[in-house]
Amino acid sequence: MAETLLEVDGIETCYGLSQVLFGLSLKIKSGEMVALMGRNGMGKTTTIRSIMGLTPARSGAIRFAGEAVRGLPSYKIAKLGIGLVPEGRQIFPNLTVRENLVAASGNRLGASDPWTIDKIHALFPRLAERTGNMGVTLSGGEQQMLAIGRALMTNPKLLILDEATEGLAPLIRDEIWSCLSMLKGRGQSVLVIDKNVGNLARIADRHYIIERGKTVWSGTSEQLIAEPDLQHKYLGI
Amino acid sequence: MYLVVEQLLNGLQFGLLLFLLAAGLTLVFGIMDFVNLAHGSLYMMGAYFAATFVAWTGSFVLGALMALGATLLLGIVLEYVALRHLYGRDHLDQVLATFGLILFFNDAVRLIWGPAGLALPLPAWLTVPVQIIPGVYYPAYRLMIIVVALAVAAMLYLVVMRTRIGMLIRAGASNREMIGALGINIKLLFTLVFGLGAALAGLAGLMQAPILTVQIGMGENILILAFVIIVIGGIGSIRGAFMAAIFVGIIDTMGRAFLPDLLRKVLSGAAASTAAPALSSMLIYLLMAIILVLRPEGLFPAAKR
Amino acid sequence: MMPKFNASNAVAALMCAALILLPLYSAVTGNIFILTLFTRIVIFALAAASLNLIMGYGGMMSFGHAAYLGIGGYAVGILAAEGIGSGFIQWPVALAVSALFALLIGALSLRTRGVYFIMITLAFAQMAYYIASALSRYGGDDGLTVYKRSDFAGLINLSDRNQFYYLCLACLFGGLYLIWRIVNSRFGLVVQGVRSNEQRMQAIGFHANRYRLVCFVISGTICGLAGALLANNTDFVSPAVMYWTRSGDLMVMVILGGMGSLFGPVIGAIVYLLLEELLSQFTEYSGLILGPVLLLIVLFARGGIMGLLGRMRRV
Amino acid sequence: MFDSLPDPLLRVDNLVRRFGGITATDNLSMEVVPGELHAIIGPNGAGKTTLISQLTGQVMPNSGTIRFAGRDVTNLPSYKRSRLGLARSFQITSLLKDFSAIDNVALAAQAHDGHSFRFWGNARKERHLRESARAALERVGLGARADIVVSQLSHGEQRELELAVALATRPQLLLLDEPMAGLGVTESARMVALLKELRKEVTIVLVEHDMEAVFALADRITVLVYGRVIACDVPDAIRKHDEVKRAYLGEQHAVTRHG
Amino acid sequence: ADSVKIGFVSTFSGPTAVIGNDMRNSFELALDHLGRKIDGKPVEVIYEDDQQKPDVGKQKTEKLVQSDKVDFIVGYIWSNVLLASLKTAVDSKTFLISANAGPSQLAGELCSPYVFSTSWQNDQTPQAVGTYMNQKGVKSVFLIGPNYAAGKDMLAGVKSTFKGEVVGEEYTVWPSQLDFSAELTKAKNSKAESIFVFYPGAAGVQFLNQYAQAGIKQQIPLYTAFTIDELSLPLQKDNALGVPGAQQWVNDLPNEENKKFVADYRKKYPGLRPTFYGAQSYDAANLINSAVVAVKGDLTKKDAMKAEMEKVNFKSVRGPFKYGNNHIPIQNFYLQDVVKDAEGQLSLKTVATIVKDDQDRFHDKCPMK
Ligand SMILES: Nc1ncnc2c1ncn2[C@@H]1O[C@H](COP(=O)(O)OP(=O)(O)OP(=O)(O)O)[C@@H](O)[C@H]1O
Ligand SMILES: Nc1ncnc2c1ncn2[C@@H]1O[C@H](COP(=O)(O)OP(=O)(O)OP(=O)(O)O)[C@@H](O)[C@H]1O
Ligand SMILES: CC(C)C[C@H](N)C(=O)O
Ligand SMILES: [Mg+2]
Ligand SMILES: [Mg+2]
Repeated sequence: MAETLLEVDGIETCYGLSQVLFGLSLKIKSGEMVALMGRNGMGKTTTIRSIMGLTPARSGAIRFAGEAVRGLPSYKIAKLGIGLVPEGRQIFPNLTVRENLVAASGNRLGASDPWTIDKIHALFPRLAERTGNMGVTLSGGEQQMLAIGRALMTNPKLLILDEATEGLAPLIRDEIWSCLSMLKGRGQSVLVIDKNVGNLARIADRHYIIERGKTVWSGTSEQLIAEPDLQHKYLGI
Repeated sequence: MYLVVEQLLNGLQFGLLLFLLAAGLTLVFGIMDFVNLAHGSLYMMGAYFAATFVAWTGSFVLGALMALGATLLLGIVLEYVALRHLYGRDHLDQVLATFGLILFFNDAVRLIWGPAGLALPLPAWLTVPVQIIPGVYYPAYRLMIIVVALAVAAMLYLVVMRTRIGMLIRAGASNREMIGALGINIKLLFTLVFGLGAALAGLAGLMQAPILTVQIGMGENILILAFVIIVIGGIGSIRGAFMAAIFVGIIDTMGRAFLPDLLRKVLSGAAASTAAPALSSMLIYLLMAIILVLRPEGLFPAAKR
Repeated sequence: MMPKFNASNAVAALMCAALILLPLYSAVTGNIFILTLFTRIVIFALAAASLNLIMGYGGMMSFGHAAYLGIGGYAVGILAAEGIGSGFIQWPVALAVSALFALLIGALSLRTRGVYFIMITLAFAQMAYYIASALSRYGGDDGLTVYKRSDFAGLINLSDRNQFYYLCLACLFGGLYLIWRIVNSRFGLVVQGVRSNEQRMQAIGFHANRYRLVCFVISGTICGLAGALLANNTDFVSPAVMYWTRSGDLMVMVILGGMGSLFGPVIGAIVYLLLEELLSQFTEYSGLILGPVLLLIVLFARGGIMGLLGRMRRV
Repeated sequence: MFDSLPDPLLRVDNLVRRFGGITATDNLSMEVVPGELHAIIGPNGAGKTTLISQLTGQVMPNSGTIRFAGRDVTNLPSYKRSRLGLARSFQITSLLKDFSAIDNVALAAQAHDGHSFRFWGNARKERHLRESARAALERVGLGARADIVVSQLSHGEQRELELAVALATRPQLLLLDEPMAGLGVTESARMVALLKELRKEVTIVLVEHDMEAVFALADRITVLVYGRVIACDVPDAIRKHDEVKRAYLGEQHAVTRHG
Repeated sequence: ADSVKIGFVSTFSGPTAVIGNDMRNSFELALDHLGRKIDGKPVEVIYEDDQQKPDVGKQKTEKLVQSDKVDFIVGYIWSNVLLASLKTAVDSKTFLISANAGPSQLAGELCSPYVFSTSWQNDQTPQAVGTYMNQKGVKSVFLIGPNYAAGKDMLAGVKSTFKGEVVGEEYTVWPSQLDFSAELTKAKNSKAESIFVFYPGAAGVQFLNQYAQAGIKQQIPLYTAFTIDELSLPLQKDNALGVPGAQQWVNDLPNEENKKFVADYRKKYPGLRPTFYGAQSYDAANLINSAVVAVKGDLTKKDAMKAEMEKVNFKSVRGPFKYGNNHIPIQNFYLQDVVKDAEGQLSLKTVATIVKDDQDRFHDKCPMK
């Protein structure tokens, strides 16, 4: 089996005085695609913010690519090879589409076939049409495309997508899913949050379900599909 | 006719001097979005450093270079010790903190250099008037200010608008968290940019020192003009700041040159003498008010560049 | 609302009590100057409180608030110089002119937002400053001495230190009460909502600028009152009260004390002006202390002194 | 569904809006009749949000007219349209972040109530404002979170609050810009149920990329591509529309039927 | 009282703090010379900084009168600061001795029994310059000065005596305007035969710098009042060479008091040289001394002190002078020039006496007789 790329072990995270994560753990192996599921407000985004060091975890351990990263500033964590498509897109409004991509570009880990602006444009032709526009003027879906493109431009070892298909048209959404399958095919590790359980079950290898800041279930896609009451209990389906 | 040409040139030169000061502020305030009232103090420090180093070394150029290095360093230290904690904060917190720095620097300078102010003498080759068109002489040093300001404008525009560093600075100003999540050490970058801004303030201070002397509080009134320029031009727009600086310089100078005579035609002598300097100083603010009423985001709003 | 008991309310209550008892202290100790000093502080506290109304609650960062100090002051000064000494004329005129000026510059300035608003209000205040400097009949740059304080037909004697102090204090408390009612009223909530998210407020049916403008005018009028008091206190008005550094001082008082808290500006005014006065007593280099103190307050006390006190409740 | 369409509640004629070189709304005309739930779908960047913004007045059209309830509202500012009964939710959440959830909604109720130039009484103690705000929160499932400050609500909860705010103005026409976006599966289902209930009371225009929801809810669907209407019909017809399949739906949604 | 309390209001911060410092230095020196006692009583001096702002000066005056209850208030560099502070001092019947500022109002309608000057009335010095320009046969002049009380007095002063044509008159914003290029360009193009300026403190340095750099120095000669002094000279350097000014006191005036003053000043404050500001402050201390001694320390005898001061019963470093009805000195004015002295430093030198026993032109307007 491939080596572990990311390991989160019993982290606890708070916003000010309110604790959100209560000893959450998860693991991603190299080349694996893992989904994080749970209802609104259960702590999915917080988990990701803790991994990235944006909202540092108060206790527990986080290892990425063999290094302990809890407590490191977020840029150092990102430099180790994590690319983030954050919730709410967070593109740079005062940069053009092209500048958003260029600012992010980098191939720190020496990927053999790195992403380029042209490849992003091929993936999202809409962005090519808007290349000189300011980020702030893009439509919601265009911003989402840009956020994905920007994360890819860092050529990460681990790609994290937090609701990356929110607000995308069905066709594009399908394209993103097939793009993710394609990336997975190339050995890209992915951590994904999405509400589309059907698609996740189809392409992700393993799943974690979060409930009130703890992982309450984990297993493979087959196991997930095999236990419909699980979905009912935790995801409300 | 010569009078008008010469006054225009005075205005241009004054405007470009303002631009020099505004240039560093554009970086720190326009682009990094940090309201730094202490920019005027750095300007003052630049002048004091230059006067001190020029006196030590006996060379204008060498002393000026050392002063640039010193303000760069001072800016970096200031940022590292205090100001970096204020980036994400409300503008008004920044106002209060840097206002405190003004008070501090003014008294620190008085303690170190005394209240008298210093002189920064020019080398002989810069003190002669130059004939620019037949019959019109212009002080060589003022011409040099024009040249330096143009060079700074070009450099700044290229770095900020055309390089990846510039993009990162702009991106970091709008969303620090995200730029960190992309693997960029924004703290370090901002420290360096702040230092550069400080060095530019120092440059402005030392450039104007031979004309206006070196004294405590020299940065305060002119700082407001620098803010005026940046706002008229559109915050974050270097091109805007440049145009606005020239505009303000010329309006101000022309007002001082011609308004008194105009006023004397309508008012009594004494009333006109009192009113003229006040009203001509008012022109800049009138200009700013008019521009902002008509274009609430300045002449070149950064988003629509 | 019954105010909860916590550190900041306790300090506010103590402060009010101290302000009320101050003349007693002054009489007992024979220290007249402390009364003079606090008269000034109370007047500036009123001005700062008015600025807090638009800045702390309305999100309108006016960098030209000192203009109203000048306008209120010149209304008194000019009328006095022209032989109209009655406060029943001077003061209403001061308030009316301040309100009008606020209406005019508010209407123009509110087209802009953020730093642009800061700068356009600065521009108008500077224009007022230079216009006052241009009035050679009223002293121009050198200012205008007010030889007689406003005359209220024997009702109250402004030249009596104690009476004048209490008048100023009454104005301050009245102003604070008014502001307190306003910020909790329907109008006040709309103004604060507009500060928070203008687009949303427009979309649910509020004409944002109309509320902003009314708030701006109320604030300017209160500050105009402070200006009338100030002219009587110093027996002198000059353009300098309108200069941007004065507006900056007012801002500093508000931020120092705590923006958006009712008593914040009062504490800010007291601390700032007292520090200035005390430090200059024992060192010539007061900036070396005052400057870093301001910096430290910003770094370690978010929300100014009131913010700091507010957090003490938890510990 | 409607044999003879009643007089439209909203009528848009030849609307055009350009941004620099882009024509975001391209000579667009459409109608919304009272009581219907009218969905607008289309690829990203087709101009749906821009259209909503023109209807509610955040964006002014270059040309064309908008009539609402028999009145030309093309040049009215947004706050006036809101008072006429047009309410919207925002695709990118737009709330009063430093206010509690209930204050957000109560302010909307206050706007509908008129009389906001009251300077004296304590508005947070006005019972009818508080009560109608609480009711709107309960409706979207945020009853228990009423006193939480918005910035501390999760993304999904904020999306629900968006709707509550729009509801509290008691609109005649509710324009919803992607209300499901950011909602979890449970919450989406709850939202669909809520919209099913709401459509009995108020006319709704729904912009949404969640096709399950759209096909479950819509009476009619308008499809925008590059700012133009390429189709406007009942859901079944849209599902089969070739051009719509090609430009927007893809195959998956065209073939599978959802209830 | 068992001590003599003196309040001293001057500028101790900002660019003109040098002037305040010089005044304080000289005042302290005078106290040293008096043995730090007046009529056997210890002297307490409270220095207050007016920041060169009228409102602050007024506030500080108020503090001195109300809180410190001083017996005398001394100082005031700036006419506008003095004018703002005057009412407070006069209302409280505290003696005010202006050691510099001499606004025309003070000499005229606002004169007061409680106010004395140890300097001059603003117009007098420039009047002397105007007279000197007449002597030199200058035909026309361009006037430049700051737009405040003293600036207006100064330019009016030259105009009242100068017989040639005034081809232009420019006022600049005070004290913020530092760049005079527009005014210099106008002066140059006006074809005036001479330029007169009044720019005290650092502004004087800036003006001379810019005047030299613009190359006008070679074309149009400059006349000044209060623009070149021992404080600005080290910064003006050669730019000041050959630029004349007038003064009622110059460091080389050959009387014994002055020699002692200058020598002891240089001893007590190494590296510094006294200025007219200091000389006037030194005189102020001695004026106070004379009054207190005359009433044998009974500071309540205000009338007697006033009467004593009117007699000028002390030896001024400028040489003997008298008071006019308005308590402004009637005194000589000298032409001063910049020269290299024995130590190789630039210094000021008395060249000639321009006017003798000059009385200001506003004394008729003063109701005191
Ligand atoms: N900045 C914040 N301050 C305080 N509490 C917060 C903050 N952000 C989130 N929370 C709270 O933390 C909890 C978890 O939020 P989180 O954003 O991680 O949820 P999520 O699972 O990503 O939900 P969603 O699907 O709605 O995005 C929520 O209850 C939310 O209210
Ligand atoms: N202020 C603006 N300046 C320039 N272009 C703009 C502006 N606003 C929108 N656009 C452009 O207009 C087009 C339509 O945008 P709009 O937001 O209406 O799309 P949308 O249909 O809502 O898309 P989505 O489904 O992705 O939200 C987009 O291409 C966008 O880039
Ligand atoms: C420095 C001075 C000579 C000033 C002048 N006497 C004044 O009143 O301001
Ligand atoms: Mg989330
Ligand atoms: Mg949209």
